[in-house]
Amino acid sequence: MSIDADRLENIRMIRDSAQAIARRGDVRRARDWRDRLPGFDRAVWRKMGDLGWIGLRVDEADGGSGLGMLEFCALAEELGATLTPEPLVAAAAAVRLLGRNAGSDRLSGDRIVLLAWQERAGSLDPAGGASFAGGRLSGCKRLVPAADGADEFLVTTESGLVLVPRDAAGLTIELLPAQDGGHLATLHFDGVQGELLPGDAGRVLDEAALATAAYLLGVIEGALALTVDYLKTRRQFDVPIGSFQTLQHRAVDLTLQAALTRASVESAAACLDGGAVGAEAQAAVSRAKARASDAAMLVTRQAIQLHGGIGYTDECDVGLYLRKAMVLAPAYGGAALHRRRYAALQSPMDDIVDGVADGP
Amino acid sequence: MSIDADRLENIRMIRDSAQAIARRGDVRRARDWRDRLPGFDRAVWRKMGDLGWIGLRVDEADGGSGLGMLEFCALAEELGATLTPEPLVAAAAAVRLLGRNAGSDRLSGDRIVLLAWQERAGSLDPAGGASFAGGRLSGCKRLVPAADGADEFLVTTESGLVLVPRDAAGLTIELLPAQDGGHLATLHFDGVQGELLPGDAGRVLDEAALATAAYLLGVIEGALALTVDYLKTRRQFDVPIGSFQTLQHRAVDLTLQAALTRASVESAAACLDGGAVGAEAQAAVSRAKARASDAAMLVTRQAIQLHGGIGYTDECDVGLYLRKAMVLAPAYGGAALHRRRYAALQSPMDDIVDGVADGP
Amino acid sequence: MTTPTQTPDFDALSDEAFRAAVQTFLADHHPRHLRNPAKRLHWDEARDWYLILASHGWLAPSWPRRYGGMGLSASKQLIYVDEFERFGAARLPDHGIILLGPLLIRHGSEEQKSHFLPKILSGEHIWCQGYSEPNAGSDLASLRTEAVLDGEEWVINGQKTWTTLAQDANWIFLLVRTAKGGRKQEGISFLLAPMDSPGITVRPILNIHRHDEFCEVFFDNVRVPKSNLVGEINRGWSMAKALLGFERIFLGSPRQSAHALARLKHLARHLGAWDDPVFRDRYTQLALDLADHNALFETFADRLRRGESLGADVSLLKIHQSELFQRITDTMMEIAAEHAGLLDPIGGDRDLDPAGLFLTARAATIYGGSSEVQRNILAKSVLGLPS
Amino acid sequence: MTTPTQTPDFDALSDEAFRAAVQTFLADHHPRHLRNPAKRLHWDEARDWYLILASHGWLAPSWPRRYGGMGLSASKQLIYVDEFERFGAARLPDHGIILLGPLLIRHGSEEQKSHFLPKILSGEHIWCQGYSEPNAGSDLASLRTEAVLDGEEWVINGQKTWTTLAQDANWIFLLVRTAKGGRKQEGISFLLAPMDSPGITVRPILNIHRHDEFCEVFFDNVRVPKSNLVGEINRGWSMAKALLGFERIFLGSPRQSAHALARLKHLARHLGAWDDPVFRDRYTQLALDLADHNALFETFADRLRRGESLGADVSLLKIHQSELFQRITDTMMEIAAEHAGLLDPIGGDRDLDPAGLFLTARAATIYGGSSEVQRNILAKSVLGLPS
Repeated sequence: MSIDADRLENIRMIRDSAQAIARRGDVRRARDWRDRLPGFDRAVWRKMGDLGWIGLRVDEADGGSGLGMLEFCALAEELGATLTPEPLVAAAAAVRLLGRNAGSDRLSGDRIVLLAWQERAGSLDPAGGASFAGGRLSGCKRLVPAADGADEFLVTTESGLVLVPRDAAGLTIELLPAQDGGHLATLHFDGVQGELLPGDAGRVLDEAALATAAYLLGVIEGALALTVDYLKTRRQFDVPIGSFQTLQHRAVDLTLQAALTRASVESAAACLDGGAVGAEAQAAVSRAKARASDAAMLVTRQAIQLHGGIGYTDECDVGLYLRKAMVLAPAYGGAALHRRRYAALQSPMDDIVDGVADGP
Repeated sequence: MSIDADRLENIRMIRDSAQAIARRGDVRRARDWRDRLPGFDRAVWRKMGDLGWIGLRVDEADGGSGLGMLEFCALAEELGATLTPEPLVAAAAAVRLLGRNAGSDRLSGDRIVLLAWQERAGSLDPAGGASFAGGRLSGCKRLVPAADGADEFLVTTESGLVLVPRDAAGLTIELLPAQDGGHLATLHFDGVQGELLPGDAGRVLDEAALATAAYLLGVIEGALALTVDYLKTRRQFDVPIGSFQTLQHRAVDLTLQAALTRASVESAAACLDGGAVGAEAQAAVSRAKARASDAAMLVTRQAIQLHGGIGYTDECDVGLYLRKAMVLAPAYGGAALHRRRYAALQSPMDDIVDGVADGP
Repeated sequence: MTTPTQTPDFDALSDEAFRAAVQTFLADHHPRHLRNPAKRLHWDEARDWYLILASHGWLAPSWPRRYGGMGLSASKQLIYVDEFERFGAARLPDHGIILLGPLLIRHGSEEQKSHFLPKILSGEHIWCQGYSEPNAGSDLASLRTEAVLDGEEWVINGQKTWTTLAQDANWIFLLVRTAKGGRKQEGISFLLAPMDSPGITVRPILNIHRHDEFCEVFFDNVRVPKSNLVGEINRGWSMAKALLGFERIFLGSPRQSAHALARLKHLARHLGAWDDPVFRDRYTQLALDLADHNALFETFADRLRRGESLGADVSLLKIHQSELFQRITDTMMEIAAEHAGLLDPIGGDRDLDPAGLFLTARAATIYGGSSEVQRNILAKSVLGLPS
Repeated sequence: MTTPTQTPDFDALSDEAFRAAVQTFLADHHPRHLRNPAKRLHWDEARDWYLILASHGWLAPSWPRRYGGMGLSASKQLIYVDEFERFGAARLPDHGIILLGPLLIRHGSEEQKSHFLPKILSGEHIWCQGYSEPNAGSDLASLRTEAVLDGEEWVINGQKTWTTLAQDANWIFLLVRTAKGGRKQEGISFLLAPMDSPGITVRPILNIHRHDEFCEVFFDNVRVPKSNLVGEINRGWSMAKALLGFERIFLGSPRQSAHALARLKHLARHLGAWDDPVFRDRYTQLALDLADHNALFETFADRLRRGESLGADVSLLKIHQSELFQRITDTMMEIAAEHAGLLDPIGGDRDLDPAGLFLTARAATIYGGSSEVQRNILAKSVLGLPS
């Protein structure tokens, strides 16, 4: 999956531009927006539109940036490293599904559309929960992030996608507070008028799962950087605690998990960018999301432990990383779910494994 | 499970008497008998008879010592700590099943009878593999330890127990070399004349499983003592390697596993001695054997690692502990099998767990 | 303020009868809404329960009867704590009862005993503990808060942290440095101070639940009478350390993990994971770990029942229980799917709160001596490994 | 002795064409009975294969063509090793090819190069490596075998250990102490010695498989010419360390674990565990770990392909691969039931040998730098944590 130099340079530029919103490790915005509706900053959202991030995966012909998953993942990783609260993954999924209907106001950030696809926790099926008949949408979609800040929702149904304004009659939004200080909403549709659009969310959900894995990679790296820094500066028993071998080895193990997550996410992105579809693409995504979810929980848990007492306080930033991991590790499928899906698919490693088995 | 002082004193005496055969940690006899038939010392066997060990679980009325599982486990643990090669568990199971037919020559060690109960690897069912009809035994029993040194076998069948002399016509013994330098035999019966005796091996197999767990506890403690001693004496980078915090913490974790194994084995023994039968007894045995098997593999593996290069050589005793664990961790059911059995039984902890669930 | 009644002679009861008496007492008297609280109770919430225990003479199980305690044997103390934990009884602001009381009884002057002990039992004095400092977490002995004798008064300057519920307390007992040089464990003394002393400032710290369970306590020229010194000057360290003998077993009690495992089972049934063989295998391993932990706990309890004292190896219990508790809540999080990221329990059912219990469990391996420090101690004092 | 033919210009081939060429070469020439050997081959077993490779000019992939090597780019060396491992090609007594050759090419005199390199390629000289010592395992730099210059000869005294296949070698290259005082990494020199020198004694060590793969080598007043010094005196340490740049990636190759995972799958099918959901979940986790390891390996390989050199972080690969290999064989043992305790493969099928592979895997975290030492290095040099 060697990447050519021009593309690497582009990816570097996207990463740099992300620093314009917050520098790596600076989680003050994330802290400020906790428990405040809508949970994110609309001005920052418009800036994201200006930078071409919302439509990053939308074709250039449709007004988007037309970039690949490697670019999207690099961006999501940077956002994760600052715990950026804006709902980029859910919005990017929506405009990508809208495609030529995405429209300049949505891509610019003036209008916020979020994908509402999930019937229930622990499922990856976008078809259930809501039905569309006679021009009316009924049912329920759950676990929509940042819904209070949305202007519209793009709702998946068995009949196709349905675009619904946030203030449509018959739509009730119930906000469930989340561990990261944001909310996950349940949308109740009671005969809501909406616009039916063609489209299949399957592939886009995989892209969103992978982007979430990349965001978690950023969370991992942010938590790890904070922790390694703490190990270097905090002193106990007259020495920096980072000189204790047990803590050193644990930091190395967490670094290994970060490295595996990066390799997993980037190889999955390259796989998708390389044109993989169907089982091959799904297996790559499941692998990356399973790794990222498990690693994010492990690293942030251990980050608390390595901080000791201070790590258990609300004022220490390390808890913000843990709470974000608690929300995103299960989003778009947690580790157990993706492990099951991976096992059910023809694993790409099976060839390698079976190939070796042909012994003499 | 408080034990009264007299009994504790008895158990201490049994432990002391075990030192007469080999002192804790002295594994020279185990090394000497590797790959030499019959794999153990018949003179030592007679001494074990003299000490009342072979019939330790046989009623006093039948010529045995009439002691409980706590005593048997204490003895087995001591034997494990010296990797004693004599097949006490398989012989004690046979004479316990023989009961009033055990006979003084078997209890004294003059005549060696071993239980042959297993049809195939990974099973706890004593009924399969061999059948008895018209006074003739046919079929196959596997994985019998130290069979080359036996004078007779007590064979489990659906019809009952069948006692067969080792030199009976139609009995073929195939020896499979084992990792500990002994052998596990397959006994092929082709219309062998034998004596049918009443008895059900079920309970005795549970006792043998528990005694094997106790033997493994001794293996764990032997390997751990050797390793802690090595950590104190071996120097690298100008200090004893036992001063490295990572190795210290690992040694503590292994010590914790040893402590859990002891608690598990001794509480199971007390449970059986207290009259538990059926599911309660089986659950206690499964718990102890699952713990002992897993802990023995963990501790002996880590003992190799903590010894470094020298641990990977044949001349280092630590490998003998590992290889004994490889043989006995799966014997009478390995960890996975006993975990499954435990789950299938009404777990004694369920009461505790369910009791707590009655919240307000 | 109620005054405690004279306590009955519990030692006359058999262990079984005493266990039944505790169960009956809890069933009859414990306020229903305080069972299994999600967080540590503040004084205004716990007060009624405190006074109920006080009025029946059930507040101080370990104190001798002549000081108003229950005078329980080790065996009965184990039963008392076990039943309280099994019932899910609310934990009190109990530093006066568990820590200060026994220390005063052992090291305090007659005046200190007769003045302070009754006020603990009556609820008039609620104590907090000032041991930890910001730069001396696990390395407690390097504490720097100092007290200087000025005439008939100690003048205290410095800062304590992790002081549980200091905002509710009206008295604090604290370790202070009264001499410098030499081993850092030397030169530490044990002082008592009213929380309303001029110069004391309390700043609550929000924990990861955003609950104000801990505080920082600042001392700025706080003056207390010379007589507020407990025991000998510069001997506070060993006094405070020795205190934590018997109680250390309770840090390894199986009840917290048993409680969590019950919640895991309940959650798995609610979410439909109970019949998944992969889940069940993990659950079974956790159940086995709990059962073996219980067996190990009992071997230490047996030692206490036989009148033996516990060695450093009792820390094995704390390490295993705290890590088991965490593994149980980790498993909850894995099966909870998106519920793991929500702030409130599933459907408002407090028994279905994976995220809350998971966060609570984070503290178990940190407080009461971190797992790392416990392992250091075990390696040296039990295994004899070199420094 | 055959002399190597002039090697073709492999750089003219595309990576794909080269990969195909390696596959064809192996299929055509590798002795069938030597595939996936259960143990390290002795010279008498490996000799034919060594000479086949030599006669085709395929013996030394990393050496420049002018010295008789294949002159492969980093990219093609990765392919070469990958295909050899995938095929299960037998490992040669290759210390002369992999370690000494590149060191001589970089630091040797013209005489040394022209004398020794052809004899490596012809199989006339089989080399072993004398680095480790009994009291200097992980702490290699504390080695004590010393060489003293006596006129025109070095006189060597001391002992080496873990010398792989020393009993088969006719030459040894070794690190010796030639100066004392100062940092222990200084004062170490690199010498060459014939194994038939008077005073050299070889004692094979049985490993845990009871295979004589290693030896102790004793030096008792062994005399070699002054000209057997390679490079500058007292500079041997940095020379030997620098050598292990490129090759370190192969310690983290995914092939060993891929091979083991294939065996695990085969074993599970044979034993009927394949359809057990609990097993399958564990297998899937291992397969995911392998796939991610493969991805991580490729990121390091990409760096080499771009002409970058690898930093200390390449050790992450070795740590993960060796521990994954062990977890795979641990899983084999868990499903193997009583077969785990037998000495021979199940039914004599070499692909069903859980115990054998489990024992082999024990070495992975010890040799080539133990996992503990690798973590020490990573903590300091990659994370910058303090000593």
